[in-house]
Amino acid sequence: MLHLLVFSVFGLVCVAGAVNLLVQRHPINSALSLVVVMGSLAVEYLLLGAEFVAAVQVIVYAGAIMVLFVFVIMLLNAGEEDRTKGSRVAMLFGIPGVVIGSVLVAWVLVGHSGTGNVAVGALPGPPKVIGWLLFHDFLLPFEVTSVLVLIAIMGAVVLASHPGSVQQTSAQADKREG
Amino acid sequence: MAILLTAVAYTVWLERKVVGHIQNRWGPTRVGPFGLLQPLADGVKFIFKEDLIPPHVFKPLYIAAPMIALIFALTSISVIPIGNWITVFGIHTPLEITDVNIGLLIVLGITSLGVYGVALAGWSSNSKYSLLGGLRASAQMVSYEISLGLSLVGVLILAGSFSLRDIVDAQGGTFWGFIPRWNIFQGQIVAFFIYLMAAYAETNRVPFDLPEAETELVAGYHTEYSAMKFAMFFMAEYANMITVACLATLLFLGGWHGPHRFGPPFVQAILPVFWFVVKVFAFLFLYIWVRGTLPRFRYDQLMAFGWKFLLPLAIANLVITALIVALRA
Amino acid sequence: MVPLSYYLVLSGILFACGVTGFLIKRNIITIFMSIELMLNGVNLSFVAFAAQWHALSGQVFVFFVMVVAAAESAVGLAIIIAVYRTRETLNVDRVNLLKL
Amino acid sequence: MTPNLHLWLIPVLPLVGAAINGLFGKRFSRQTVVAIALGFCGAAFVMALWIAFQFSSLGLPHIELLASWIRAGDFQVDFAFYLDQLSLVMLLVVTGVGFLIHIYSVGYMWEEAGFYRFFAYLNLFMFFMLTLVLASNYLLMFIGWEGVGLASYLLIGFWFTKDSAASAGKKAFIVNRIGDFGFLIALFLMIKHFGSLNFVQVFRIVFRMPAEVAGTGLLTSIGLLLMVGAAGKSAQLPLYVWLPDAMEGPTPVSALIHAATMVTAGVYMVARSHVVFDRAPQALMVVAIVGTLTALFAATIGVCQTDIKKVLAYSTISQLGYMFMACGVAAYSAGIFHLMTHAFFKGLLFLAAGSVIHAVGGEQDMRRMGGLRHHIPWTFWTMTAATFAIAGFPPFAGFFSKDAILWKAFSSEYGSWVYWAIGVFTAFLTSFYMFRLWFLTFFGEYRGEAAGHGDEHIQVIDSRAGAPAPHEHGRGGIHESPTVMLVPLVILAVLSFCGGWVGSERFDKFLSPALHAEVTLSEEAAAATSAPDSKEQGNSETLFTSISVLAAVSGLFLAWLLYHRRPQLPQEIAHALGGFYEAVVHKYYVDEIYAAVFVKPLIDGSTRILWHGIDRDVIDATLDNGAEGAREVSDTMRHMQSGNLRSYAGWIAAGAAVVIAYMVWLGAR
Repeated sequence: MLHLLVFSVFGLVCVAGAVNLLVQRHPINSALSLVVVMGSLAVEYLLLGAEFVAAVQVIVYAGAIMVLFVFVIMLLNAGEEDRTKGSRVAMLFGIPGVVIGSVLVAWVLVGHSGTGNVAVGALPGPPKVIGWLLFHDFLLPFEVTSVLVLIAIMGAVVLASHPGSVQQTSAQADKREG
Repeated sequence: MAILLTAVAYTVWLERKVVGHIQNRWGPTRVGPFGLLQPLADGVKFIFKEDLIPPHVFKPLYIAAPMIALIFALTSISVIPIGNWITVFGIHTPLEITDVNIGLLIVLGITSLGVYGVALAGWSSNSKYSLLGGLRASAQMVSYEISLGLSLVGVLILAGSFSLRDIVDAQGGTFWGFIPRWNIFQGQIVAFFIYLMAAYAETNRVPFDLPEAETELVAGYHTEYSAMKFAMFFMAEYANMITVACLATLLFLGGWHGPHRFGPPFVQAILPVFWFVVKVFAFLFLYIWVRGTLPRFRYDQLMAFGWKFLLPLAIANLVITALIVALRA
Repeated sequence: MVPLSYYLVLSGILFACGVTGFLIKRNIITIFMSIELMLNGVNLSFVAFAAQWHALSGQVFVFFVMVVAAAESAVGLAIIIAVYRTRETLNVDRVNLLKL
Repeated sequence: MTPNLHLWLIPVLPLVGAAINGLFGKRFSRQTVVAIALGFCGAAFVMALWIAFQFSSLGLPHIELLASWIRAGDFQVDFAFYLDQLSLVMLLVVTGVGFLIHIYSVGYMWEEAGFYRFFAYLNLFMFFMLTLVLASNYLLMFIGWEGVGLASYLLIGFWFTKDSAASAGKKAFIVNRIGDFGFLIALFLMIKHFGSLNFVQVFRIVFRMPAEVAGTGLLTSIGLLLMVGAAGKSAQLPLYVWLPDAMEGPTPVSALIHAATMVTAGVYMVARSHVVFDRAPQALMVVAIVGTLTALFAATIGVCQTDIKKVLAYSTISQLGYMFMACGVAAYSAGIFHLMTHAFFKGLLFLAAGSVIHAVGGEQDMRRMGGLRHHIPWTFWTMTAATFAIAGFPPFAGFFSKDAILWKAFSSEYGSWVYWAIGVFTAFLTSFYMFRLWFLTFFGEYRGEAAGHGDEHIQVIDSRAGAPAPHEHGRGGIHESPTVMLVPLVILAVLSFCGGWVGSERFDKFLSPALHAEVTLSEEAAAATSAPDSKEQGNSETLFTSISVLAAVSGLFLAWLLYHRRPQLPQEIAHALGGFYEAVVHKYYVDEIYAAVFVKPLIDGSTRILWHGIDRDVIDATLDNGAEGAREVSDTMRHMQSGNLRSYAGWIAAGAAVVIAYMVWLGAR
C-alpha cells in the first residue's frame, strides 16, 4: 500500500504543480512549479523502478533545462504577465471541454487497461543494461540525437550571440552581456 | 547533521587561519585558543544580527533561495559513505546514512539543483549587481557541472557501478605492494585534476569565485542578504565544499583505504574512518591553499576555460579510460 | 501495486495541463514550459508502459525525448532572447508581425 | 509519233505575261504594259491557230505529258495536256475572243489607275482558262477551274476601293466555291471508284459500265455533282446570283469572263464528261431541266432590267441555260456550237455596251440614254449586228446555233416538246429584251444629261457614291470610242454575222470524233436523227426554224411597238401587272431570299452558338471560374496566416486532437 500512497501523494504534487504553472501570473513562479512537477515525476519514475531515468530526469530536466528557463527569465527580466480578459467563448467551451475530455480519457484508461500492475523496482535495474541498450539497439537514434544536439547548440549560439542586430537600449546591453 | 555543521564551522575557521598564515598574518586568534571559538562567535553574530528585507524584493523567492541552497547542500552529504562496515555495539551498519545503488547520480542531481539557490537569490533580490552575480554564478555552475560529470564517468567505468560503496571497494588493494590502488593512480590523474577544477567552480571558490568577488560585484548574489540568510548561503557554500571533498576522496583517493592496518581491533574498525577524515582534511587544505594564492579569473576567461579547455579534456580522458577498460577486459 | 492506468491518467492530466497552458498563456516562456510539461507527461507514460512490459527500451526512449527537449528548449530560448531584443516584449499577441 | 506540239506553251505564255506585268508593271509605262500583255496573249492565239492548221494531220486525242505531279501508290496525276476537237474549239474561242478583249480594254482602261494590274489579272485569267481547257485530267482542270474563279474575283473587284465592287467580287468567289464544292466531291468519287482522274482512263472505265437507267447509281451522282459545279461556274439557276453583281467590274472583264470564257467552262466540262452523262439519263434530264428553267427565269428578269449591263448579264444566263438545255438533251455539239457563237455576239454586245457607257460618260442606266445612233454610228452598227444575232434572225450566227438547240431539244432522244416550247418562248423573250435595249439606247431622243457639257459628268460621277468611278474623259458630249476599241467590235460583228454559216451539221461532224466517237448510244441518236427520218426530219426541221424566226420577229415587233412607237405603254403594262412586275424588277427577291435563308442564319448561328455559346460561356467561363475559385480558397486560407501565435497553437492542438481521435477510432474499430 505504501506505493499507492507515495504514488498518489506525488501524483497530486505533480498535478498541483501543473495547475500552478497555468494559474501563476509570473513566469518565475510557473518555472519553479514546473521544477516541482519534474521532481515529483522523478519520484514517480523511482516508483516505477527506473532509477537511472529518475536521476537523469533530475539532472537533465530539473538541473539543466529549467535552469536555462530560469536563466532566461532572469535575463529578460520578464514582468508580470498582464492578465487579458479571456474570451467568453474560450471560457464557455474551453473548461467544460477539457473536463469532459479528461474524464472521458480517464474512464477509457481506467476501464480498459486495468490489467497490469506495476511492481516497484521490478525493472531489471542496473543502468548497465540501459547503457547496453542505448549503444546497441538504439545506436542510430543515439547518433541522430547527437547531431540534433549539435545543431541545437550551433543554433542557440548564433541566435543568442547576434550582437547589436537591432538598436537596443544601453540597459539591455550590459544586462545581456552579464 | 551535527557532525557536518561543526565540520562546516571549523572549515571556515581553518580557512581563515590558513589564508591568514599564507598572507603571513595570524588568523583569528583572539576568541578561544588559536581562535578556535571564532566560528562560534560568527554564528552567534549571524543569529543576532537584524534580518532586514529590502523593499520590492520578490519576497517569496527571496526567502526561499537561501533555504533551497542549504537544503540541497546538506542532502548531498547523506549519500556519502564515510567508512566501511563497522560493527558498533553489535550493530552492523555501513557508515553512511543511506545506501542507494546510484549514489553518485543522486549527488550529481542534487548539485545541479543547487544552482537554483544561487540563481533565484540573485534574481529575487532585485538589484542589478545581485542579478548579474546570480547570472554569472549559475552560468558558471551549469557549465562546469558537465565537465564534473564527465570526469566522474572515468571513475565509473573503472568501478562499473554507480554505488559509491562499490567504487570505494574497487579501490582496495595495492599495486605491487606499495602503491595503493586508488583511482588517482589507476590512470585517473587527469580526471582528478578536471574534477578538482570543476569542483572549485561548482562551489564558487577561489579561482572561480567571481560571483562573490568583493571588488567588483559586491558579494555577488548574496549582497542583499543579511544575517541569517547570509549565514545560510555561507554554510551552504562550505557544505558543498565538504561534499565535493568527500566525493573526491571517495572517487579518487580510495575512500577509507589506508596504507596498511595496524593497531588493535577496535582501532582497526575506526581506522578507515580515520583515513577518510585525513584525506578529506587534505583536500580541504588544498582548497584553502589554492584560495589564498591563485588570482581570480576574469569572467570570459572563466567561461572559456570551462568550455574550451576543461570539457574537451574531460571527454578525451573519458575516451582514453574507456579504451583502457575495453582493452584490458 | 499501482495499476498502470493510474499512471496513464496522471500523464493524461499532465498532458492536458500542458495543452491548456500552451493555448491560454500569453508569455512565450510559459508556453515553452507548458511544452516541457507535455513532454514530461509523455515520458511518464513511456516509463509506465516500459515498466509494465518490462522492456527497457521504453526508458531509452525517455532519454531521447529528453535530449530532444533539451535541444528544443535551447534553441527556443535563444529565439526568445532574439525576439525580446527586437520586440521589447514577450507577450505572444504582440509578436505577430514578421517585419518589425 | 505525233509531233510534240508544245501544248504547254499556250497556257504558260499568258502566265509569263501576267508575271511580268504583275511584278514589274508598276515601273513600266502604260505602253510597255500593253505591249507585254497583248504580245503574250497574241502569241498564245497564234500558237492556237498554228495548232488548228496542223490539226487535220494529228492523231485524235493528242496527249502531251509535261511532268508528273502526284504519284501516290497507284493513283497518279500529272501535268498533261489533252487536245481534241472539243478543246481545240474552246482554245480558239478563248484565245481569239480573249485577244480581242485585250485590245479593246487598252482603249477602255487607258486612264484607269492600276493599269498594269488590270492586264496582269487578264493574262492570269487567260492562263487559268487555257489550263482548264487543255487539261487532260480532272484535277488539272480543277486547278484551272479555281484559278478562273480567283481571276474573276480579282477582276470583278478591280476597283476594290468601291465596296460594292469588293463585295460583288467576294459574292462571286463564294458562290463559285459552293459550285466547286460539288465538283470536288465528284472528283473524290471518281478517285475512289475509278482510281484515276485522267480523262482517258475514266472514260474507258465508264464506257464499259452499263447505263444506269433506273435509280441513282454512282454515275448519276457524279453527273449531278458535276452539274452542281457547272451551275456554280456558269451561273445556272440555283447559283446564278453572282453574275448580275459581277457587272461591278469593268466592262471588258464582263465581256471576257461573263460572256466568252469563264461561264462557258461549265458547258465545256459537261460536254467533256459527256460519257458520264450519257450513262446517267437522270443526271442528263436534270441538266436539261435546270438549263431550260434558268433560260426562262433569266429571260423574264432581263425583260424589266434598266441597267444595260444587267440586261446583258441576264441574257448571258439565259443563253447559258440554252447551252445546258442542249447538253441536257445530249446534243453536246449543238451546245458547244451555241457556246462559240454566243461568245462572239455576247462578247460584242458587252464591248459595245462598254463603248456606249464610255461614250455617255459612265452612265449605265438605259432610261438616261436614247438616240445614240447618230453620235456613235460604229458602235450602233456593230451592236445592231449582235442584237440580230442573239435574237436569232436567219443570216446571223445566233439563228443557226439556237435553232440547232431547239431542234435537238425537240427531236433528240432525251428531249421532249416541253423543252422546245419553253425554248421558243425564251427565244421570243430574248429578242424582245434585246430589241428593247436596242431601241432604248439608240432610238428616240437622248434622255441623259450628258448631252450638255462636261460638268454633268462630274455630277453624274459624284452621284455614284463619289467613288473614283471610271471617269471617262468628259471632253465634249457623246463621242465615238477610239479606234482601238472599235476594231475588236467590227471583228466580232463580222464573226457573229458569219459564225453561224459553219452550220450545225458541219460543226457536228467536226466535233463528233471528240463527242461521239466511242459513244454508241448518241451515235444511234445522231444516226437516227440524221438517217431515217431525214426527209420527214427535213420538213419538220424547216417548220421549227420558221417558228423560231417568227418568235424572233414578234419579239422585235413588240419591242418596237412598246419602246419606239408609244414609249408610255410600258408604264401602263407595268401598272397592270402590278405585283408580278414588282417581283420581276426585284429579281424575284432571290438575293434577299438567299440572304435570309443562308447567309443570315449562318452568320447568326456562328455568332450566337459558336462565339457566344461555346467560346465565351464554355471556355472562358471555365478558366475564369477556376481562377476565381482558387482565389477564394486562397483568400480563406490567408486568414489563417494571421501571425497570431496562439491561433497557430490552437490549430496545432485541433490537428493533434483530430489525429488522436482518428487513432482511437482506428484502434477501437
